[in-house]
Amino acid sequence: MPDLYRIVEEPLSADAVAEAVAAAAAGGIVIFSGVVRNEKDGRPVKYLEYEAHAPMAEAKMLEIGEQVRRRWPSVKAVTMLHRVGRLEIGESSVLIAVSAAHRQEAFEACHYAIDTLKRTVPVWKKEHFEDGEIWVGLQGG
Amino acid sequence: MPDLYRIVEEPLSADAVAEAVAAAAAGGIVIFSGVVRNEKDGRPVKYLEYEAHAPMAEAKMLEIGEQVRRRWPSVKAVTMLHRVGRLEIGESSVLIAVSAAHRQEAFEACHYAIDTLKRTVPVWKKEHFEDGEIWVGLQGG
Amino acid sequence: MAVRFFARYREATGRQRLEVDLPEGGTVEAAWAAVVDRHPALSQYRPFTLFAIGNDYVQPDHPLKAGDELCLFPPVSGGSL
Amino acid sequence: MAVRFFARYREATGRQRLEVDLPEGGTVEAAWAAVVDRHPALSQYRPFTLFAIGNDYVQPDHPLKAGDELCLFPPVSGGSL
Repeated sequence: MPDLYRIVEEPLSADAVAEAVAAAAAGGIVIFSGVVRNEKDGRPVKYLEYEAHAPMAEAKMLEIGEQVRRRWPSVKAVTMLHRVGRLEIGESSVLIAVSAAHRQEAFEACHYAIDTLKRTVPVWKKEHFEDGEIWVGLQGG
Repeated sequence: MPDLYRIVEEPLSADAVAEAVAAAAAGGIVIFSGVVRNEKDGRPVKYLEYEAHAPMAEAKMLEIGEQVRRRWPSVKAVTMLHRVGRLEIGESSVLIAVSAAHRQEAFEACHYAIDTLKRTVPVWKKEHFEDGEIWVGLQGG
Repeated sequence: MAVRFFARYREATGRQRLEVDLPEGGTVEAAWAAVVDRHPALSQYRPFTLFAIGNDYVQPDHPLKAGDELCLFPPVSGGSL
Repeated sequence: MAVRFFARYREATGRQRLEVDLPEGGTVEAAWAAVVDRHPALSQYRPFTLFAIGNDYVQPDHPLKAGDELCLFPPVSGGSL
């Protein structure tokens, strides 16, 4: 089961990432999904646009996966997908799935992966409101 | 978006539970999936059978959901599903999804929910090997 | 009153339910003794058994009422059946 | 050498790329100065800007080579454009 790190334009599927990491020896899978919120600081959001430096983003996600495997040896597989383009309220912008023999490690590894992704992976979002837009990126997610 | 706590016989879908908890104001969803492993202490597993005291199991899962909401106020929705009957290697036996405004709380709440489910929800599994079976249940998962 | 068996206990006794006669105010512990009278193979599991009535776990000294269904939950793990 | 703009910078400059002339061994900082010469609106963002070449972040004193493409990553947040 090869690990997978991709910037994609299509809608993300939790079932697909769960299947991707369901190594036969894994006991537990933890999935994080980042979802487009309907408001930002009380202002209603209409939709979002995501932009990435795709090759570097994929390389940075691979680095995170390698860090995860060094730090949590019971991890069996890691998948990280980030979507770009226009996303509507309630759609998933990022999916991270980690399978491990022990669920404690799966939780810790998945949490570490999303925290690190937010700090280091070059992806930006533009929040569209009724009366304007704001760019947010990297640490701002 | 009502919370959902069910014992079911059908295959579990991570997409379905993600959708169930994707309250429009949620920023992050954490999902735990327990997967049937292909071995137990080095012995190859053929398949598993799960049995539950279904009404009590659903009541206990609801209790866990109520504890989660009291302890992590940013939690928006909780879904807990446990499958019973015969499950093959790699299939999901339990799915817990928690959506929250802050991902830290979603991780903590989901982790707490699966740990507590393993201790208190009356579900047992029978592991079928080539040369015998073992019942495991409650704290043994 | 009724006793209900799950998982390993269902298989060990070959049944899902058993009716036992208890005096009014008899405890869970007394019901267990009546069950073991009929199915001595269960006696080894006593230290590991959990008891429930309705949707709640109960202690061995819990008094039973008419109409209660006492659920016996088997221990966590163990050898092959 | 080439400079590439992302997100807010792409919109603020109206372009994805810019060619700048730098002496051999010029630094990221020198490239930034050349960019701001052409697009003064970017100057306010300097303290928040991240720089990358290839798939790696680089520091302002990093020397550029012929053929490098310097990526300018905008700051985290801010007012409406």
